[in-house]
Amino acid sequence: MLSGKDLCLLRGDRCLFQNLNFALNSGELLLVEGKNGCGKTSLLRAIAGLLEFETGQVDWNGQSIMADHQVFCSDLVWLSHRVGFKGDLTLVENLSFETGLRATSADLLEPSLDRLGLTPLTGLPFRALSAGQQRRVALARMLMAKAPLWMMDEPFTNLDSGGQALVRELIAEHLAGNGLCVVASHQDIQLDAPVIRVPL
Amino acid sequence: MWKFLHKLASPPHFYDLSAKIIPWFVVPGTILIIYGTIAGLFYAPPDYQQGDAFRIIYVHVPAAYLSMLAYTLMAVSAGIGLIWRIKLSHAVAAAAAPLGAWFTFLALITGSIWGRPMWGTWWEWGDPRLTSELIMLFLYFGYMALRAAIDDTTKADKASAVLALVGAVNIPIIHFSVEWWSSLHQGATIVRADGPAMPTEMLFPLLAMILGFSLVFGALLLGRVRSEVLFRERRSRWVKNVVLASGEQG
Amino acid sequence: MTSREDTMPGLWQGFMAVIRRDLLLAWKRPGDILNPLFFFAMVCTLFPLAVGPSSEQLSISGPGIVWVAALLATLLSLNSLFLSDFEDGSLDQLILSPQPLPLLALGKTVAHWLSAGLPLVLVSPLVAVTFQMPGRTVGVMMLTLTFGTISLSLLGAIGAALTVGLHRGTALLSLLILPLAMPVLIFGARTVALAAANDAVSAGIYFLSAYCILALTLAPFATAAALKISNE
Amino acid sequence: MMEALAMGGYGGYVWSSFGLTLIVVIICVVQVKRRHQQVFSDIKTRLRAMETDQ
Repeated sequence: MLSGKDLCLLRGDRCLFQNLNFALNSGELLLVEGKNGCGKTSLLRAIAGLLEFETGQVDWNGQSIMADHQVFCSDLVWLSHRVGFKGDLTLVENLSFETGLRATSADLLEPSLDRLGLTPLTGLPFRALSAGQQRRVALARMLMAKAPLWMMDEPFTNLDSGGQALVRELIAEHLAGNGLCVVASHQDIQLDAPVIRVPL
Repeated sequence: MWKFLHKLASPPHFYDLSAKIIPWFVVPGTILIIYGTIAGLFYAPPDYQQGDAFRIIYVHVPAAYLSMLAYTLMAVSAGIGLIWRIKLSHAVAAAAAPLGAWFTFLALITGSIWGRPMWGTWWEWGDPRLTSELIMLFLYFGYMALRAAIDDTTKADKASAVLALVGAVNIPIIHFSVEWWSSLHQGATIVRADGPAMPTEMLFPLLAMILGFSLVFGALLLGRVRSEVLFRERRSRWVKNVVLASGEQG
Repeated sequence: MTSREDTMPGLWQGFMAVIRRDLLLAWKRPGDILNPLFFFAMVCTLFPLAVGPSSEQLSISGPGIVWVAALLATLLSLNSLFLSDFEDGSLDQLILSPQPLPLLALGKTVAHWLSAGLPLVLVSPLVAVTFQMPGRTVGVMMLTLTFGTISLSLLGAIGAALTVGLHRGTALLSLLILPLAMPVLIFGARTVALAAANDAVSAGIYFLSAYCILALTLAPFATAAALKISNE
Repeated sequence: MMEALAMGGYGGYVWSSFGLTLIVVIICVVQVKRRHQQVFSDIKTRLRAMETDQ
């Protein structure tokens, strides 16, 4: 259960938002909407703990995320504009590095790659992949991570329609397995699962 | 006691309170400095070895003392700011840095002026104190350069706080290693006036100068912190009132 | 949720994962390892050209030159330590991972030392020969350089983390870290000079190892804090 | 009085040190005042700018 109480965030002089509250239960999706530059990404980064709120507090399962950030991180997997993989390493080397960082199950590697259509690309260095393929590798990381909370910043960028449909499918499955999902996007998500909207 | 500290930590109270405190620093400070200068220059007996050249001590020692005091103040307030997230203490750290740099520079110059008659050169690598003052000056420049390189004030505060703490841990090590390094350089063991116990006529002016300079430093620091606080809280209402109120008189 | 305690990687796996990845990256880009070494060798050949070929002058200033060149070469390779992670977003992943950030920062620093500091120590005897250093001094030099480069990597990691997001961070990094590295330089160069004059060298080596342990225990926490701040 | 000023031949050094100290303190005072004025005027322009676009 993820909840935020009277959150406020500043960017330089501008106050992005004030006394913002939300509560997200398992099986639900939190959609942060707004035009570019309105602070969607900053809000997501602050909820994850990369940024500090000016005031207010975010709780995960009743405990503040800042109290013991590592416990919160073990239940979280993060996807942002920059996918966070090394260009020189191959697909498999990048993903196997993840096994050292968080609880992932190795047996999920093959099926995730097949599902995302990445199996033929395993030999290539990561920078040789197209932007869409790179985002699919990030999705593979989320599938392997088995973390209850997914946080995705603009999940649909660089993806073709097939890719976007795949993302919706993965999110729906994740929510069905009573996971939680926080998404920042300037376009609607058209998902039948319960959606809580946070307009910025 | 805590209530007072808590009240002091809130910017508007601090802003008004500091305005009242500054005169209490400036007036006694100047009196002490005037007494120290006159007594030190004219009434203290000349040093048996260096003659009147030792009188530079009445300026060099307070400056060197302040350069250390400023860095310690910077590191402590940076630590408080980082741990308890008090904005005011970041403002104090930001304000203390340039003052500390100025007094370190002063200590360096007066030290080398003092060295000229005794060692015959403007710069004597053998003297460990001069070398560690020089390294201290580089630390200050590093701190101010890092703070200038980051635009967002809160990010600059936190990053420079980490640097101030890392620097504070290293200062005793720097002093120790420079002492060890200069002791290898057997030749130049320098006998200073404060080697043997100083007679009271010499000592009192020195203590007066150190206290006087510290008070003046405190006043300058408070003055700088006031503008730092004003700058950091420029969006808040109390700043608008303060500025508008002063607008009418000005 | 599925039982995940068994698959949660331990501290050692996280530490080794970071080191393995960074060494793999360094292996795939040999330029990053060799450039500081060429720089080190070149700086060491600059001085004899500038000072003149007289051997006794060189053997006096030899240790100092080798140490200054090692310090500058380490600084040169430091600023790119976190830069690539910052730019491709893997710094977010490191911060948001269950593994403690100081541990990962230490992993990166050790990987940097293995790819930059250690080669420096191994190459230094070749350069020492050009300064006509006696055998015993070369041994002492390598020992002090080992401790010195470890401390420099740890200190430099703090500076690299502080300046990672800033444009033109290289000059700033040296300005921040050089004053802090002076004790290491002082003890390192003087100890080798003492060895050249076959004096007792244990004092310097004890100090360098003590400083190295101090840096080993404190620097990763400062680096982690600096990374969180720069990555905001 | 004159020989008191000569400081036993070291007058040049002693007085230059004291003079330099005075200059540094004055520079610090001027800097503090100028910084304060500058912050004040920045805030004033900001307030005026905010009033106009309301």
